[in-house]
Amino acid sequence: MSAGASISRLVVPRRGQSVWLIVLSAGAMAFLAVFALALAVSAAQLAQTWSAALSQTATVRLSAPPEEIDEQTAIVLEVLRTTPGIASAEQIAPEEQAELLEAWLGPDLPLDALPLPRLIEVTETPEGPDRQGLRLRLSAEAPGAVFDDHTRWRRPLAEAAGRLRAVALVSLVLIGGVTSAIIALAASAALASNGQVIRVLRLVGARDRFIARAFVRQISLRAGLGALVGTALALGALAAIPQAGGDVHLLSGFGFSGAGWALPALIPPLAMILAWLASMTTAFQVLRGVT
Amino acid sequence: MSAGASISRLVVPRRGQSVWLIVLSAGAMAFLAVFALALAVSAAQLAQTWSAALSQTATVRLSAPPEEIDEQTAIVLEVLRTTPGIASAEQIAPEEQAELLEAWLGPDLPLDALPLPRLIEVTETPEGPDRQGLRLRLSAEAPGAVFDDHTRWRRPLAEAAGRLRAVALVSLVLIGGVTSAIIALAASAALASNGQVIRVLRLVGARDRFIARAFVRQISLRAGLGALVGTALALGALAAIPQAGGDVHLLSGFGFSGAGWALPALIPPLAMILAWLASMTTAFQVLRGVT
Amino acid sequence: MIAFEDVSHDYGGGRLFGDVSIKLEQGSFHFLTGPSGAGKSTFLKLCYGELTPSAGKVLVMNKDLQGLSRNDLAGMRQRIGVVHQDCQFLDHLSVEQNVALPLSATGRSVPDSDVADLLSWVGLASHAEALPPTLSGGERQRAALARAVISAPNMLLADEPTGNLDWDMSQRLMSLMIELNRMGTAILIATHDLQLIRFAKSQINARVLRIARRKLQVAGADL
Amino acid sequence: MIAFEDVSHDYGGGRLFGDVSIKLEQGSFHFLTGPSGAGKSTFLKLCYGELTPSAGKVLVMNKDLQGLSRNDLAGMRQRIGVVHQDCQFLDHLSVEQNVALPLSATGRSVPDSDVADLLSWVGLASHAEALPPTLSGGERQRAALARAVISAPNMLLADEPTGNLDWDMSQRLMSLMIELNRMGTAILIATHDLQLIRFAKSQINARVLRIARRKLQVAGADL
Ligand SMILES: Nc1ncnc2c1ncn2[C@@H]1O[C@H](COP(=O)(O)OP(=O)(O)OP(=O)(O)O)[C@@H](O)[C@H]1O
Ligand SMILES: Nc1ncnc2c1ncn2[C@@H]1O[C@H](COP(=O)(O)OP(=O)(O)OP(=O)(O)O)[C@@H](O)[C@H]1O
Ligand SMILES: [Mg+2]
Ligand SMILES: [Mg+2]
Repeated sequence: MSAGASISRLVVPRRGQSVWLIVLSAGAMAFLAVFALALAVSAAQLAQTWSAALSQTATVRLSAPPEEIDEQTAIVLEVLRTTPGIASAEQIAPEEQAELLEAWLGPDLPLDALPLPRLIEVTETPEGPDRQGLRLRLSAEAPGAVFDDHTRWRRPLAEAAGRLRAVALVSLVLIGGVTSAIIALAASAALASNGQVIRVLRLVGARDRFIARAFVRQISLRAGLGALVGTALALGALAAIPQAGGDVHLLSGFGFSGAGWALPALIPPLAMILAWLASMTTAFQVLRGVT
Repeated sequence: MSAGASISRLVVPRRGQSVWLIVLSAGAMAFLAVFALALAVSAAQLAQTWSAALSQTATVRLSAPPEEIDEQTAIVLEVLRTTPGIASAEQIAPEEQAELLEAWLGPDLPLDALPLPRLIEVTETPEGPDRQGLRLRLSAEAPGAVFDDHTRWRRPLAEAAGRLRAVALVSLVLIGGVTSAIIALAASAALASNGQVIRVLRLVGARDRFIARAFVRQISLRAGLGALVGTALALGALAAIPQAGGDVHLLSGFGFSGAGWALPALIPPLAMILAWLASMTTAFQVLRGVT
Repeated sequence: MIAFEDVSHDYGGGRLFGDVSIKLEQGSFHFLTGPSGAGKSTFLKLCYGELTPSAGKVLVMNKDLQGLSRNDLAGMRQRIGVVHQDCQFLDHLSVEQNVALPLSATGRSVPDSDVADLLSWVGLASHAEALPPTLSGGERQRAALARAVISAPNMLLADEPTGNLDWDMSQRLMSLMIELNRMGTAILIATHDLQLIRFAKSQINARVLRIARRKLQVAGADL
Repeated sequence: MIAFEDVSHDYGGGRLFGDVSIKLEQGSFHFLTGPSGAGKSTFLKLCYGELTPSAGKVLVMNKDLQGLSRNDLAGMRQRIGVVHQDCQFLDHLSVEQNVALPLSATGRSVPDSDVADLLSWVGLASHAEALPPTLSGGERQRAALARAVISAPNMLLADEPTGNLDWDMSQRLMSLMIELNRMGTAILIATHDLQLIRFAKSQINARVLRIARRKLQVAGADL
């Protein structure tokens, strides 16, 4: 048995361009896969950042005569507190509000003297509230309250991030498919160009399983090796891309972060499994064709 | 001569997996190249949109005692007009300003009675002004004027778009390099697995040029064919991706638009040229090795 | 050993031979002759299942070849030694490893001394480490014969095993095959070398089959 | 035609033959014999430049082969017909197209009638459309000979051209080569078939070279 295993490693020629073709294409595909993966991960992260920054906050603006404002504020806060989908609601302190307005009004305006509307910052839960219902309740209970959920800012950003992630995922699937196809084809090229090896092995009474195993082992090892090198190179290239500084919060840096770096480690074993499946299928198909 | 040309088409076997390998890998690479190209084009467009929306506008806010405000406004406008890098400067009409403030202050505020600062909208030329110098001049001539160029919004967006474009371009270069390598390797596999063809042709006195031409012609035609099919499929896939609606302006749709669709038409001829160079080099290298 | 029952064969074109019924018994010695292109190699390929006949049945060790699975066919081939007309080897393995292949590729152990003995008998002792592409035409044939007999098969099928060999070496190989036959191996040799047939007949009881005019005939003592 | 000047050859290992000086004149007819592995094929490969000698010079048509560029070597080969011991073809072209290859692959025109005549002379008229892998061993040799002579070469080098052929067909091919020789083609045939040599010597003035004990000897009338 051990002699059989060792000879099965021997019977397939080690050299041959088609073998290098497998290493190279697996490596190239792994390289591209790492980039696509990084794009997908970054896009997902981006979408999350944008959601967190924009989608889960809203503002309620309340204008009312000065004598009613405190009462109405309490009513609005109560309404918000009892609305499912709202995590918290807090009145923005007058100083903070003044700061926000300074950009438009300048520091000299006597804000204290003005009948400024109250601003209430609302944090939504991930599911979010029933916005239409909330608006109706607010207009019934506090006619001066206006609910603003930043929709016009949020939608395009979320859509863009989603589209980017979709493109990256489609690319990943494509790369996987193309890799399998190339490896299957390279396997069948390797087998076809070794027609003499197969004929000789058949002649001396070797079983199909033995012949297939020898080829499949070699092809999937090469594919795994290629993918390993390709992944390593891609990770090196990614690490070399300068990351954005700390003050950038709207678009995070391209690449992996933290535990995300472990994700591409899946690529080489995955490539090996793909190669194993592709070459196994091809090998038995070719073997059935040769007499 | 015509017999020679036709026979050179004959001498290389039509079938063989390594030939399909060339078609498939050229096709796959073209497919990915189209996507990377689309990403690059979209990123460039994105960067431009964002630049146009954000980077070329700025605001000057002017606070001054009511009796000086008209005079100072004139001074500021004069300063801006004489600053190189500023395309235009216009005072925002009070009604417009009121609209902007409504979001924060509500509609009930007696804006007319307030000593609101003046807002001047500035449009920069593509080169932009010397911001530091402009700030100094403004503080000297109109101490109540503040120049706000939206830097903190603009920088991260521009950086993100730039990074996206860089990734896409790197991917394009990578795909080109990998394609050439795969085609060169496939060419040398095709030549190596046709050792008998080369030996026979040598034996009957065929010249190296004749042998190389036969192989090179076949390989580059296959690569061109593969790239053509891959490009067509990729364009089909791109066209099938639903585009963003008209109201999205911050992030434009992914893919090509208008004349941009002509860009990927360059891929198949480019692939053929790459294949021609790669297979030519490889062919003569292999031929020098075979006796 | 091998029995043909009403076997005909053609390659889609004209018929090569028809209605062949013959039994090659255990321990028998047969020559197969006939003009070039008559179908000698085809006959041999039918014997070990590389080809299936257009009509009729081929039984090897009492089993119909057509009913055999790929695995059973492989098992059967382990008991038949074959020398192809175009001797093919694994070009990246040494002559020694190629000769040992019928044992090593089927998980059987390879006694080094057997391989060395056999190689020196066929005059290839000094080429044990050589790669097949560096062998001369005659050396390939000798290596192919060594490979065919290393596993002590029940039957040896040899297609023109001496086509590229000088007379001395041909005699030497023939002696080896006669020796194997005496030890019980059934032997079938396709050849056009009448001198070789005469040499064998002088030493052993061999029958001559001849393919001519689309028929398989058993030749008399007229050679 | 071909001249060897003090030629020795070895493949890195032991020397095959040394100090060979011989001239094969235009219109001459030579046989080359010797035991298997003596170096007959090697000698032929030296003649048409597939190998370069370890020492000494090989002149073909008064040109030193070692000084020739790849292009000149190709041009020279167009005037030498070669039958390899292992006949290789372009497996995807028909026998007819393979036979015509020496002309078509060098831009010369191919008279269809010549190809057909030649094929029917070597008994392959019915296989003109066949693909080489479907040919029998002897049919391959005949196709290879046809390919070697289609371009009316100045010199024909044939390595065991009748190894897989029956005696009738061998005689027929030998007659073809004798005919070519009478028309001026120099011929060198490596063979171990003494009967064939005798047959040729009965019809034409042929000399026999023999490689033995690392030397090239010119055999006398002792065959
Ligand atoms: N795969 C095939 N397809 C079609 N025809 C074939 C095939 N194999 C062989 N033939 C034809 O069948 C005939 C017999 O071939 P075979 O190889 O059996 O002859 P043979 O008796 O061994 O001849 P030789 O002595 O020349 O080796 C030949 O004419 C050959 O062209
Ligand atoms: N490329 C090579 N490398 C190393 N040794 C070689 C090479 N080619 C041939 N030989 C050795 O050189 C010797 C002579 O080979 P060659 O083919 O010339 O013999 P030959 O006289 O034609 O024999 P045969 O009659 O068997 O064809 C053989 O022992 C062979 O093993
Ligand atoms: Mg045969
Ligand atoms: Mg030889």
